[in-house]
Amino acid sequence: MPLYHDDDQTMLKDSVSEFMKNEAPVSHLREFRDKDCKDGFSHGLWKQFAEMGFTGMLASEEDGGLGMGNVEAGIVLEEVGRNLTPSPFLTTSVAGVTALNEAGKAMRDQWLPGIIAGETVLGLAIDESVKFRPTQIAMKAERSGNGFKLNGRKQFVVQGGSADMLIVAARTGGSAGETDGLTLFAVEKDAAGLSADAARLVDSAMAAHVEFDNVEVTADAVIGEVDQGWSVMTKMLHAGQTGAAAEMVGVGAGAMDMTIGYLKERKQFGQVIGSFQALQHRTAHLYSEMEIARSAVLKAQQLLDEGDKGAPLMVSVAKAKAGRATNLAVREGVQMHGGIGMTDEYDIGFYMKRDRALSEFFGDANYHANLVAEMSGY
Amino acid sequence: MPLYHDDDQTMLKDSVSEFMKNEAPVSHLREFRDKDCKDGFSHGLWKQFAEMGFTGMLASEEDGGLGMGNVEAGIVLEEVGRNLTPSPFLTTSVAGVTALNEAGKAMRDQWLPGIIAGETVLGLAIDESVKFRPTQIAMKAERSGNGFKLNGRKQFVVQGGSADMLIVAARTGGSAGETDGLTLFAVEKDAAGLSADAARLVDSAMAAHVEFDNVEVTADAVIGEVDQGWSVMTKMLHAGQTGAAAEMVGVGAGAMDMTIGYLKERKQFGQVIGSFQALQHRTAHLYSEMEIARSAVLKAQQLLDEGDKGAPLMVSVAKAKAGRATNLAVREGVQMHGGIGMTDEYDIGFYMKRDRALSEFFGDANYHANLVAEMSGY
Amino acid sequence: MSDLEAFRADTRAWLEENCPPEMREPVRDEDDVYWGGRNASFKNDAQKAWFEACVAKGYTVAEWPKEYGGAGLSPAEGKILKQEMGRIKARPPLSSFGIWMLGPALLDFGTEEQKLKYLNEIARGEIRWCQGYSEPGSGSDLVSLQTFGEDKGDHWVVNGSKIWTSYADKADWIFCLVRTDKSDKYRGITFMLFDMASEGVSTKPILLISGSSPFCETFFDDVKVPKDQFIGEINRGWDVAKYLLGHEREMISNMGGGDGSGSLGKAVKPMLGEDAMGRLDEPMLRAQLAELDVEALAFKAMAERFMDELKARKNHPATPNMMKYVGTELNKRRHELVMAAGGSEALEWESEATGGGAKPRGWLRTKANSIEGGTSEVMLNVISKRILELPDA
Amino acid sequence: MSDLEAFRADTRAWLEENCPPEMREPVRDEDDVYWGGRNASFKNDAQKAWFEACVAKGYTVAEWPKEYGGAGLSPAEGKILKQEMGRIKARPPLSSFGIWMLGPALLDFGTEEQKLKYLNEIARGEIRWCQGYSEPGSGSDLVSLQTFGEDKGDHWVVNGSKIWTSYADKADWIFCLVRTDKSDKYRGITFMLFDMASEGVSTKPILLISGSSPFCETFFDDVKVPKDQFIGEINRGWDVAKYLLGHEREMISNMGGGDGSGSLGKAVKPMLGEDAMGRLDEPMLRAQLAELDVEALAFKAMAERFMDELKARKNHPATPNMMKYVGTELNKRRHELVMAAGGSEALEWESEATGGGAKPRGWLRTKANSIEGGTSEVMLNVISKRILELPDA
Repeated sequence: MPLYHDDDQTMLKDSVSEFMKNEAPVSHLREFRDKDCKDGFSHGLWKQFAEMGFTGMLASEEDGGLGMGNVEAGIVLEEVGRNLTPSPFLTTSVAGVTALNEAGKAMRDQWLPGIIAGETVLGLAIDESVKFRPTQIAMKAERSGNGFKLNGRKQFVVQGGSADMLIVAARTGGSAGETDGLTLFAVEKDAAGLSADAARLVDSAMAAHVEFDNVEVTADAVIGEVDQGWSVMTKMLHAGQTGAAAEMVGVGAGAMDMTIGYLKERKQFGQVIGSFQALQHRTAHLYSEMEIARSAVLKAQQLLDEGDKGAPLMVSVAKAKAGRATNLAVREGVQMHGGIGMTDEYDIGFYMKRDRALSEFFGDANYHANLVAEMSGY
Repeated sequence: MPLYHDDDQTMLKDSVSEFMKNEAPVSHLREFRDKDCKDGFSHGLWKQFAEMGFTGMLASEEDGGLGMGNVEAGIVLEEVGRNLTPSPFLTTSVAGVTALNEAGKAMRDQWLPGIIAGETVLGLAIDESVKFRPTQIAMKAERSGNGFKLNGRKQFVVQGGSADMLIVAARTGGSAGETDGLTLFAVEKDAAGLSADAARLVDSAMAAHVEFDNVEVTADAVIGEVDQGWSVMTKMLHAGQTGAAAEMVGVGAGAMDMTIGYLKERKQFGQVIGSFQALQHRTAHLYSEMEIARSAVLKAQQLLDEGDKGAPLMVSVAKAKAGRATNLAVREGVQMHGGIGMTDEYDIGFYMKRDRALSEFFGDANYHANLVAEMSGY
Repeated sequence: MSDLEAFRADTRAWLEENCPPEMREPVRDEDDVYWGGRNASFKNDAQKAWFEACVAKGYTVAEWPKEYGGAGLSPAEGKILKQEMGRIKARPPLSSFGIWMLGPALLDFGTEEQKLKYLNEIARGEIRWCQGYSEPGSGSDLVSLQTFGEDKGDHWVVNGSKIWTSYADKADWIFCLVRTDKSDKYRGITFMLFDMASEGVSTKPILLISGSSPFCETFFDDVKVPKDQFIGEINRGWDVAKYLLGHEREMISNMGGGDGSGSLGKAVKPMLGEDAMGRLDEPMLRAQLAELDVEALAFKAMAERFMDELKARKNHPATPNMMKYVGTELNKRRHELVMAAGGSEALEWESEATGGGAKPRGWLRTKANSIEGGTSEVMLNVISKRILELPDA
Repeated sequence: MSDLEAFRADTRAWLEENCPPEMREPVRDEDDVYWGGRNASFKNDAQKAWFEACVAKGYTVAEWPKEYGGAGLSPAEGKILKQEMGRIKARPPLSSFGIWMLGPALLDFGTEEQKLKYLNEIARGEIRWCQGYSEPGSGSDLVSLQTFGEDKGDHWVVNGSKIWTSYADKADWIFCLVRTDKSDKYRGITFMLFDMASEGVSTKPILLISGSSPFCETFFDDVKVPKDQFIGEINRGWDVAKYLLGHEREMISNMGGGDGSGSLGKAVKPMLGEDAMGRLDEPMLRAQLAELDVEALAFKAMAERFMDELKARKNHPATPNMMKYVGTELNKRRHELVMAAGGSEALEWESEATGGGAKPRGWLRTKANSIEGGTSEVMLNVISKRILELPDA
């Protein structure tokens, strides 16, 4: 498969791009931020995502979805990133659906229709400390009657306050540091003993600290196999990581384009500042970095879709490289805008904020670079 | 003490600068390189160093030296660096004399007069692997009669082939990784069982692999206390590290000045290339980096001379920062010179080569940055 | 005992007696800083006592001459006072743009009459000043400013607007660059002083990406300024401004890593944990923190050298530009790592647990460091032209 | 079975039969590379057999038309041949600037007569070519070249000198930019071809900081060049040169990290050891190696995308400039880390144990990557102007 978008994908990209530009540009984010909306996204827009067919892209046709892959999801995410669109697409339709695709038919029937219809939102309850360390999960799920009793705390559960269901990673065996003994559960948000405390993030998204106080779930709530949650979780995380990387590429490209536009307009010392060679070289370097990141992300998407055994390495490369490149894009963006870039009134700061949040999501560039070293054997 | 050279030091700097420029400029290095000289330095020049009073700067006045400190030695080393002067000054008169200052009177009387007279050269036999890891020394010195028997291999013994005496770090107790149990020995180069195999380095200096095959030394050969060599060695290494950092600052400043000179001369596209803003900003950044490095090195020298307990941290900061900054200076130097900078005929490449060798000497920037983290407790 | 040693002993005793324990605590919020001015009030008695003791001793502006409200200390004595205050962590008794910015300009360019009036007011914290340099659109090209003062004989009528005027909404007076001759870009600017209570002056706070800020936009609508309220010469205000910019950069140049804020790696280790080797349990981050510590400690040495050389007048006059460039870039880098170490918790923008998002707001605020007071790009231009003497294009 | 599948099967069988086992070993030194030319000799029978088999099949220049000595393969077939040769690690049968540089220019700009003659000679390895572009003093500003061809009716008389002419001392012919009109910088250059055995041509090898090199200085002292030995049009040689520079950058752009050289961290671990956690026992270096791997693998993806887009003609025409910039900078970075990992042993310049200083020489050689074929600075200029469309000053 050539490493570029084929004709269908290019058409999809055009229509997604048009949609986001019209329905959910940066002004949409600003509006929701200024409204102090407690969900952090628009349910109306989420419905529109459904009408466009985005919500169920990754669900199988058998389950009512489109049976598409990570390349297609990445196309949506890049535009989401470019427009800083707030939505539960990454958590629900990319990571969440990827996990549910590994679940039994009953669970799929329970959750996928609502997701596909743009009515259901999922949250991912993975992190237990300030950094992403999935193998270190310690939260307990003890056998209790026919099911399990969950106790513990999760944090950085994006959209955790508005989610209808949380995918919760907990330990049914083993101990922190091991991959065996982890189990994934689908926990409904109104389960007794579950409480979520939502906090606004720097990018205006909402993320919750979630407390599990003897939350009882039946054996049917298990996604995949008991103690073997690592395998489902890995699939879910790879989709989420690649998706976050794609969104970051959109964020970086959006910030870069806005900055290049500014460089062509803004005058100082009687010259358009884009004519200053020092800024030209830095911008050209930034462009190169973004192109490398974009290539790595597309490669990771393709390898994941092909089920290639090299995919995990490339997923980490993509998340790490997108992290480094987009961080550069937003830093250069604010700096090259000068004073105006520091004002809330101007949009470039939003890009810096979204980049910051995405960089932490599913492991930051440091986490993934370290994984690359580990996977490479050193 | 203010953090700049006082009047005496400024006078010293002027006279050293004049001396190096006249007696040992870069053409001197080239001449020795082209001669394929097996010592890697000029014994005649070493005599001149003695006449100038450099060789015994750090020896006490009681021992016939000048009783100066690391600041003064650094002044000589910066000019050595700037002129790429090949000499045994750093190993012999800085690190070596610092170690000998901790020795008993008999040993000082044995070695210092020759050093001060510019007749004696020392080598430091520390490294046992390709990287500097002094705590990992494993070479054995076993008790044997009244003295010790040394067995093992050392490498990167700069001027080890021409040295009259080697300062050898070996283990009389403890095991690799421990600082207790190390002992420093003064071993004469014609000791039975000692063989040195000299190799030319990238910067045209000579360094030896040294083999110790049952080399017998008496108890009088111990510098400091048996098993407590770490404390003498630490002093020696700190002087060597700070000295190497000072020399690197000279190398970096020399490369930078040569490059700035070239930028003001070379024309491309009808303009002096120094007028291109992209190069101006890179050069201004480089200048800033060199000034930071210079400040760190001076601070380390002063703290060492004051016996301040903060000295070790600053020594590592100085070696690390000088390493990073000078590496930048030589890379920018070659790149900004363009094709001509790649030719052996032009001097800028010599700066890159010397920087490379100095960066490895007494621990590279990575080694010292890691030490900074360790000393800071993380 | 040398004179300086005696001075140190005296100072130590005086501080012991006059600096209340509450004034030796770190500054926690804006309320802990005393800015003076017409509408100022003290947070508590300790703040008031400390301020008044310092005013009486001349220690709000210790190195200024006594006749202008200072204590007339020599640079060496001034350094000792600073060291001794640092030792007991004494808070500055008075924070003031009058002290930091206007004062130095007055000392150099003011008439004796101006010095006696304004410097004493500043020293006693009676008048709070703000600075009116930048304008919307002027940016790095400061001399392109458009605010115009029309000559009306005994007064000017000033129209225009300024931006980035810190605390303009709280200041009593402004020192302000105003164009008084449109025919000459550099030699057509006057350095004016006027009362912010004048008719026609209004201010509007600026919201930053980090949240609310002391910065304002300030508007002048037919503001009358008497013709004797300027410093230096009419149409030669750029000389004063340039001098002050250099001075400002000297001040700013000490921030960022050289502020004794200590090892970030050490600070975050308890939160992030350690690995089996006792190292911070984030190997990549640890490496970045180690490099940061190297940079920060090296920069601190340069800041010390810079201050020492400054006192001995050994600096190249453009050195503050380099210090400003390096210091602000380093501070941005530090805060990027604060965020990386803080992880998801450092993303929280308003939560109580995070002090209302202190980390992300602090991080975003640092992004202005390399813009305000001269961008990094302008600093690099200055270094390359004035220090390295690279030619113009 | 599709046509392409059939072609793959045939190719595999043909290679199995015709590529001797010795030709499937990695290239160890210069002798293992066959460059062809008048004075060429084969290192061994296997090299000769493999070369001759390829010539007969048209596989020295597989995608060139059959009438010019190629096999007339489609791009898809060409890719399969490359993949299959890669699979068995077959060496290229012929290395040649004729194939890489002159050939593409001839295919685009040559007359039918020129193509038939020169391309066939190249395909059969009969004539070894070198390139005469740069001059001492011209540097990045290539069009400032001074070598002059004086029009003498039926021939030019060429005087001047070229630099960085790789293997000029071994080449049979040169393709060379010569000024034929001094009044027009761009439209006064002719792309000439001539025999290096002509009277008045001399060469001198250039010693690099990395040691001896294939580069030469080449001098022309009244060299007669017949008036029919040029490509394109007289005085329009810059068009051909520009086309070739783009082509050259395409080739160069694939180097550096994307060459399948694998993880450096993994390679150096056995030498440097591991810590208690099984990590490379140099924590700072490990972090740098991890970043390098990220960069190298990401670059490899970009190189793949670039080649795929190139085949589908989807690239911006200036993309090779970006590839060249990124690839060469990455390669320099890789070799800095090779040196850091190699430690003191990697400093040895001549010792046998270090392969005669292979590491330091290789490291120093990479420093030219970002200079030769267009400096990184020129690449950044091109990206900013042609791709990002930033304005001229």
